[in-house]
Amino acid sequence: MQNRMELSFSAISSNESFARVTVAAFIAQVDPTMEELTEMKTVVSEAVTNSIIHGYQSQSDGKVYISASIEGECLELVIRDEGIGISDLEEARQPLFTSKPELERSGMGFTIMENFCDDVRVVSEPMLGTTIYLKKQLSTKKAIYN
Amino acid sequence: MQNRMELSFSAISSNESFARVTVAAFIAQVDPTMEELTEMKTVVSEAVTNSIIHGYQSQSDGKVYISASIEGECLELVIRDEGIGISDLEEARQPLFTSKPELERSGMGFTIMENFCDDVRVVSEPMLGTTIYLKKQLSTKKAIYN
Amino acid sequence: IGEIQRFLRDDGTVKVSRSIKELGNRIRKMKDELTKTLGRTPTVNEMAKQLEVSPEEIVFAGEASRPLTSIHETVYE
Ligand SMILES: Nc1ncnc2c1ncn2[C@@H]1O[C@H](COP(=O)(O)OP(=O)(O)O)[C@@H](O)[C@H]1O
Ligand SMILES: Nc1ncnc2c1ncn2[C@@H]1O[C@H](COP(=O)(O)OP(=O)(O)O)[C@@H](O)[C@H]1O
Ligand SMILES: [Mg+2]
Ligand SMILES: [Mg+2]
Repeated sequence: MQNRMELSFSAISSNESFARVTVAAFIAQVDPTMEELTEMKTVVSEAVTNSIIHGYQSQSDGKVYISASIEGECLELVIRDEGIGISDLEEARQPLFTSKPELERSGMGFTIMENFCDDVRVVSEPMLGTTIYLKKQLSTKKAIYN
Repeated sequence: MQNRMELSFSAISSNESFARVTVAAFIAQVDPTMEELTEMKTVVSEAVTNSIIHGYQSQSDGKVYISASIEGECLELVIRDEGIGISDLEEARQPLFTSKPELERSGMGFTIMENFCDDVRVVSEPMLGTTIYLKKQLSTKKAIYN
Repeated sequence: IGEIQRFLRDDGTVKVSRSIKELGNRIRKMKDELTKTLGRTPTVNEMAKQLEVSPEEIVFAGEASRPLTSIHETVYE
């Protein structure tokens, strides 16, 4: 059976931790390891931070949208904004690339997502927004003990 | 400034605790007391459980909708389902009234909500669903130290 | 300040931030302990059982113990 949730919230940075906890609480239902939980929280942080500071340029009147579904041990996450979008996706996904060096961004957001997920797809349209599709196979109890 | 979130999820009982944490994580941003947080978690539990077991009769293919907003110290929660609705609202809100005595329900859900919130409004339409509007004044940091 | 804190505790009005911090510390210690005894990272439920709290509290309190900036630092260094 599939379990689904959809969430949207104001694009302000204090909601980053809220988004992390929400996704983690949803995933916790299938009893992942603490490590997987931390990884998924990190991934959510990176994507949500990107939406807030890049997508909405910290303007705060936008919204960030997250949907999550779990079927068996397969987690799918979609994180979306209606911000400025990304014109050169290939460049954006390069490790260390950042368009905001002045904010001391590491340019590692996409690299972190790719590292912690099995599949990362990005769809973006300048002026319309950015959508990140993430997939992750979790090792729930069954998988660990068998 | 107002902070808002909207959440929807599958009407299955394992999502009750998910809904509780999500609302708690949202409220935690204004650093309320543990007591207030516990009260609000209880209120969310009661309303969500009602939607799942009464509204959707534990059929599990429906969705529960929660929206929350915080402005200053004022929390507004709306919890909604598209289930069977309530035909006699006055009777339903009576302490100890339950339509499911066979499930050992206490009949105290609405009473608990009224006790822990400053304002509880219920709008319900048979066959269309039930919406609960809740308001609560939180004592955030400022309020306690001043 | 100590007096105010004591007052808050006695009054049952402990702030969420403080309570999360305390549980967050216990979570970190327990995670290290269990990782040693199990030879792998514990699951959320295993942690909850050991600490006698609900899985949701593990998720919630686990939050405060890791500031976001540390992630960038770990990856970078
Ligand atoms: N949601 C988004 N909206 C607009 N631009 C984005 C978004 N996410 C990422 N970007 C662009 O991709 C670049 C790389 O992102 P990332 O790897 O997370 O590095 P950083 O956030 O440190 O700059 C960003 O600097 C930004 O230009
Ligand atoms: N969301 C809902 N949809 C349909 N009926 C509801 C809903 N919430 C409450 N009710 C009705 O109101 C009654 C009282 O609710 P409550 O005070 O929570 O007691 P209990 O859940 O223990 O029965 C329920 O027994 C049910 O008949
Ligand atoms: Mg980034
Ligand atoms: Mg009830």
